[in-house]
Amino acid sequence: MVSVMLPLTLKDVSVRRRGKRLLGPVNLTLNPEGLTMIVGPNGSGKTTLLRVMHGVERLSEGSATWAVPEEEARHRQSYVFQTPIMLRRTVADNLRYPLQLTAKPRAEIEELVHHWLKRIGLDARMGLQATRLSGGEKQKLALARALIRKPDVLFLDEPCANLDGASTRDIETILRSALLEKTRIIMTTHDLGQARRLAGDALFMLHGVVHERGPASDFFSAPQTAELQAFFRGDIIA
Amino acid sequence: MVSVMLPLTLKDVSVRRRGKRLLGPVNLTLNPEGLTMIVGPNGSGKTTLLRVMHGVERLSEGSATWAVPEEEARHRQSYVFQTPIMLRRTVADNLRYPLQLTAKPRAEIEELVHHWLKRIGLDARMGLQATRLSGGEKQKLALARALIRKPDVLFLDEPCANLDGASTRDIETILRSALLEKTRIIMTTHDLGQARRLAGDALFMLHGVVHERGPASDFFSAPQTAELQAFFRGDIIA
Amino acid sequence: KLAVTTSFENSGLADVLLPAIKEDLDLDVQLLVVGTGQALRLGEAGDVDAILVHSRTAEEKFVAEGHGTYRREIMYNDFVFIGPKEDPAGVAKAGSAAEALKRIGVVKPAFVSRGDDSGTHKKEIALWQAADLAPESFGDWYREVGAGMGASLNTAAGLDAYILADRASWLNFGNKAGLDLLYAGDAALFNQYAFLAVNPEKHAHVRNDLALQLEDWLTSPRAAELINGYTINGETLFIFNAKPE
Amino acid sequence: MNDILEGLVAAFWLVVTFDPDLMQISLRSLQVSLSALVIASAIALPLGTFLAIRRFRYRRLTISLLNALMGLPPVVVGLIVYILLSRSGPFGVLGLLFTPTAMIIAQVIIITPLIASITHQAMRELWAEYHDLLISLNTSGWQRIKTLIWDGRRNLLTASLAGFGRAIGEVGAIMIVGGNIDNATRVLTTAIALETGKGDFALALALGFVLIALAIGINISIHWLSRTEREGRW
Amino acid sequence: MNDILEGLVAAFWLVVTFDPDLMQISLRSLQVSLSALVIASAIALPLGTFLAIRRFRYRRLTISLLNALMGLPPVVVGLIVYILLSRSGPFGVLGLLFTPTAMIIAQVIIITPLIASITHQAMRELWAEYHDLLISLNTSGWQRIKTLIWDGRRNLLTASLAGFGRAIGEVGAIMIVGGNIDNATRVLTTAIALETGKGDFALALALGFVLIALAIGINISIHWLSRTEREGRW
Ligand SMILES: Nc1ncnc2c1ncn2[C@@H]1O[C@H](COP(=O)(O)OP(=O)(O)OP(=O)(O)O)[C@@H](O)[C@H]1O
Ligand SMILES: Nc1ncnc2c1ncn2[C@@H]1O[C@H](COP(=O)(O)OP(=O)(O)OP(=O)(O)O)[C@@H](O)[C@H]1O
Ligand SMILES: [Mg+2]
Ligand SMILES: [Mg+2]
Repeated sequence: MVSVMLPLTLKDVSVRRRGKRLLGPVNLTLNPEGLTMIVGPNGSGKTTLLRVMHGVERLSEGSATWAVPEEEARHRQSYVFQTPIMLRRTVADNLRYPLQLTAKPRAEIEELVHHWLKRIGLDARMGLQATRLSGGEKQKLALARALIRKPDVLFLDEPCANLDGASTRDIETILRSALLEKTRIIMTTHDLGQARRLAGDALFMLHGVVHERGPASDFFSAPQTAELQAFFRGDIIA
Repeated sequence: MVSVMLPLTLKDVSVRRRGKRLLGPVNLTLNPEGLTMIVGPNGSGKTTLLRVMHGVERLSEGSATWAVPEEEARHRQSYVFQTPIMLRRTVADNLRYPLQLTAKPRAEIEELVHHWLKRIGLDARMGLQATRLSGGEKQKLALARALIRKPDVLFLDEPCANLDGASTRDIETILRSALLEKTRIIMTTHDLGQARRLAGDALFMLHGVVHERGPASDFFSAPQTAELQAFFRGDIIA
Repeated sequence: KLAVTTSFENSGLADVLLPAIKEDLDLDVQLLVVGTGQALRLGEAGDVDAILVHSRTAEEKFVAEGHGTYRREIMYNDFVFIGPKEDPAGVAKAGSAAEALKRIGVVKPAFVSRGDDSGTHKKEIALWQAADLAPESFGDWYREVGAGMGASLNTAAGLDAYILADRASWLNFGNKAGLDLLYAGDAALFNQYAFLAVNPEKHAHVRNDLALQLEDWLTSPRAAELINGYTINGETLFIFNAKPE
Repeated sequence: MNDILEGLVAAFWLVVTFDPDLMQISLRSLQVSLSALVIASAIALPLGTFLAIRRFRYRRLTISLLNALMGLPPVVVGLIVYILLSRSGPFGVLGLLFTPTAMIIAQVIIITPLIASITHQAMRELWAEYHDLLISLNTSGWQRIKTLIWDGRRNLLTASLAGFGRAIGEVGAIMIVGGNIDNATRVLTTAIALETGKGDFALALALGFVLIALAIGINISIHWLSRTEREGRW
Repeated sequence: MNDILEGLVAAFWLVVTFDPDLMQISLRSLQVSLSALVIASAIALPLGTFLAIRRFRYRRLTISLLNALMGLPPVVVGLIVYILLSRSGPFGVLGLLFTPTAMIIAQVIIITPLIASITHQAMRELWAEYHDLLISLNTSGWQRIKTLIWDGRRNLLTASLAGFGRAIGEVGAIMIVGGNIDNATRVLTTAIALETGKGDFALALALGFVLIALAIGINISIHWLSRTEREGRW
């Protein structure tokens, strides 16, 4: 079943900090289905855009609206931050945390936690303080913590940046099966191979605005703007 | 001129935490020249090994010795951490910091700082709090802060994980020119393409030990062990 | 520097005397307001030049140990019994201090004792003994608060209790609440203040010259006039009784 | 100087002979200060955390006020509590004046701002770290406060210990509202003040040393219990 | 209750008439407490930071001790300083007793452990963050302390303000070593204690309100100057 939360509509969104415009103006509608991939050079505003959609970044202008009331929408999204945020608890407690917020029965919580610990290969680490995990392990844990809530919409900010090849493939498999269950995914990546493999449609961010957008088929094989062509070549864009 | 600090010799090195062995036993000698690439799955001990070499991780057993006295060796190395550590200062002050520790003349400091700000494309951000930079920008700043000291030995822990294609190429160029000036580089990466492009020799870490080692030519084209072959295929290794 | 007891400071007499001393002798007297015991200790240590207290036995001990050369009586005031206006023990009708205490001993109303070894406290103990009563054997109604005169009065006000106070402190006290002066006048209640200069042989740095100047002034007719003339609400507080040398 | 030595010796004797008076007032000191600490912590920890996480209009002003209240002079607190609890005051009917309860009330007022301020400061860092995650997980205000207090409990130790220290060493307020009544409201600090007034410095110091020893004992046992440093992050 | 109102009115009049006595003792209060604060901070900030970064054998014990010293009863500190500075004490020749200097010394002793403890707690977090980098850059111990104090200065504000609060509201110790001498060592708190003893609650409260207003004023101006919240991280 397609999520009733979408479409998400960004209208004239700008984010300014100390007089500088980091993002915008952005006008954008996200359809109910599929995976939207955001690419662009460092500092182009990908993270900021993702945060705006998720509602954790204060808007300076414009609005971001879901198809359902905001309070309801907030419950059904998960976000994996670019730098994983670990609660100062054990690995297992990090996974338990989002479930405990919703007063689920204990047995169900434990079952889910164990399922996901196994799924990301951290069952041997479950008693370890999450802050001590290796870079890649933290990223996997953050992703599992996001998925354990079974969100309708999932935001991922470079979820595979520190992952090895096998883990990356594994995560991609997880994402594909989530897509099949109609989870809406919006993610960023610097791995253009990954972008091609997963994207349904794609956005190219540059200097805080959406520079080019299109379905994956056209976007990657026939980029329209000179800037996106340069980006795919790996050239520096002025 | 080749650095007099090397070779670095690790002898029977182990790192244990709460009874668990995270690393070792490792016996290893690093020659004075070139770039050593460390690869391996998440949690295999790459970061731990790098930290041991740099001397920021407490050894449980064994020893790591440079060719010069420890105090001298410490001055000539730089390290870029997997999660960049930003001083809570402006971008420019972050670059200034290592130079200020050494009582360099002010004018020289400012010149170097401006050179590197330009080099990593953050001159427009120089007055911003470094903690507010985007993920990729932080990584570039951490790298510049490491290079600005002109170290003899440079440790890099996945320096390009959050970088876009152009920045990655740019960093690789910087590393190549550093190699020409005989800087010794030891780094980790999950980007096997990058590993192939840069490595002089390579190490494969697995479960805390050096599972395979060899010059880049053999290592990548003719991996000896089944595990390394599986790793290159992107398979999960038990 | 002169160490004085809290009750002297609370009387407000200092505010009259100090400016006059400044005028006559061009002397800035610095008052240290402390408990009697602490005042004596300050003198022993040579941290003050003289002390003005009211506890005869302690003073004589001070002189006997050579910390001061002699004690000079300056003036006296008197102690008064304070208690709740309703006066459940009927202290107001007593004929003597001893009788007043006996009445209290019978009715056992709340009674606040200084309990701090001060001159006032010692006097109170002596009065109980004179009334053939032993405070140690009293029950809960007898509260030893271990505090200065003002703090004890505050406590008594809070508890609606009886208390022995010096007249000066009582008159100057602002938090009278439900309390009233119930009995006064027995000669046993007189309270002698004495001046003791710290022995300069023990402490070379003390300003004995100034202390002596001050002593002369305090025993002079001018001081007598000021002390006897000091009133609060029309009541005389102190009676000058220094004997000329 | 001699007094200090004498004080140490006297303290030693008081303790080894299990002086019953000393036991009584020490226990009362502990009882009053620990009760005040528990109550104040129950107010101040959530309050300080709340101030760290919630942005409202007069937040900055509130924090300045809280910091300023750390400077509340105990004597003034004592006075105000005295006036409120006195027979003629609004809470006079409760008959709390000159009881340990009154002392606890005064101490709670004194240490709450201190604990809340330190809590606020400690929680600000942790909140900066957790901010995005807790907002993203759509936690309620109360859930955020609970999470921060729980995960930052090691950092809150200093806040509580500072509050306890201030409470156990305080004398000005409890002298006024407790009255230092023998066998009823006399605690270590008021006893010290009394002996000082009497000029019995050795005894005053002896009691002081007992108090300090008590404070050290409590601190070491708390540190030991919480294994603060063992669970350190590095 | 009336007393409290009267106190407010009296405070108002004292202030608007620029009562010269009030000015004098308020200034002396500020002078003593701020001097004590500066000296104590100069000791406690590096000390607390040092304890956060250096691991040595008795570190845990030292920290417990420091926490316990937060509970040093002011009266005891006053007594000890008195004994040391008294004419018959070891530092008697300096003639410091009953001077503002003596009061500053006593306050420094009282607030240094408090500031150092809060500093230690605040710096531990920052050190956990900076640890690897500063070790990697091969900084000396002193450079580390300087870096942490500088970058953590916003967090140290609470430490200093807590110290200032404790100093300005303190009365037990400075009463003993300062003597509350009119025109020489009388400060707001000792004046309050004096008026309380006289039973003049309205005046005592008035002085108390002046003191609180002073503390609030200082806190707000410091906050304003340091723009603590504006430069916040989010
Ligand atoms: N307060 C601020 N003032 C000025 N510039 C800011 C401020 N905060 C952030 N920025 C800048 O805003 C830009 C947007 O950052 P954002 O994190 O969205 O980039 P990104 O596309 O996610 O980059 P990356 O690929 O490196 O993660 C960055 O260049 C950053 O330096
Ligand atoms: N105190 C500890 N107790 C047990 N295990 C620990 C402890 N600290 C770290 N580890 C584990 O040690 C392993 C080594 O981590 P390390 O950071 O060296 O891995 P890595 O190869 O760099 O991984 P990545 O590619 O994800 O960065 C990790 O699996 C981590 O979970
Ligand atoms: Mg980003
Ligand atoms: Mg790593």
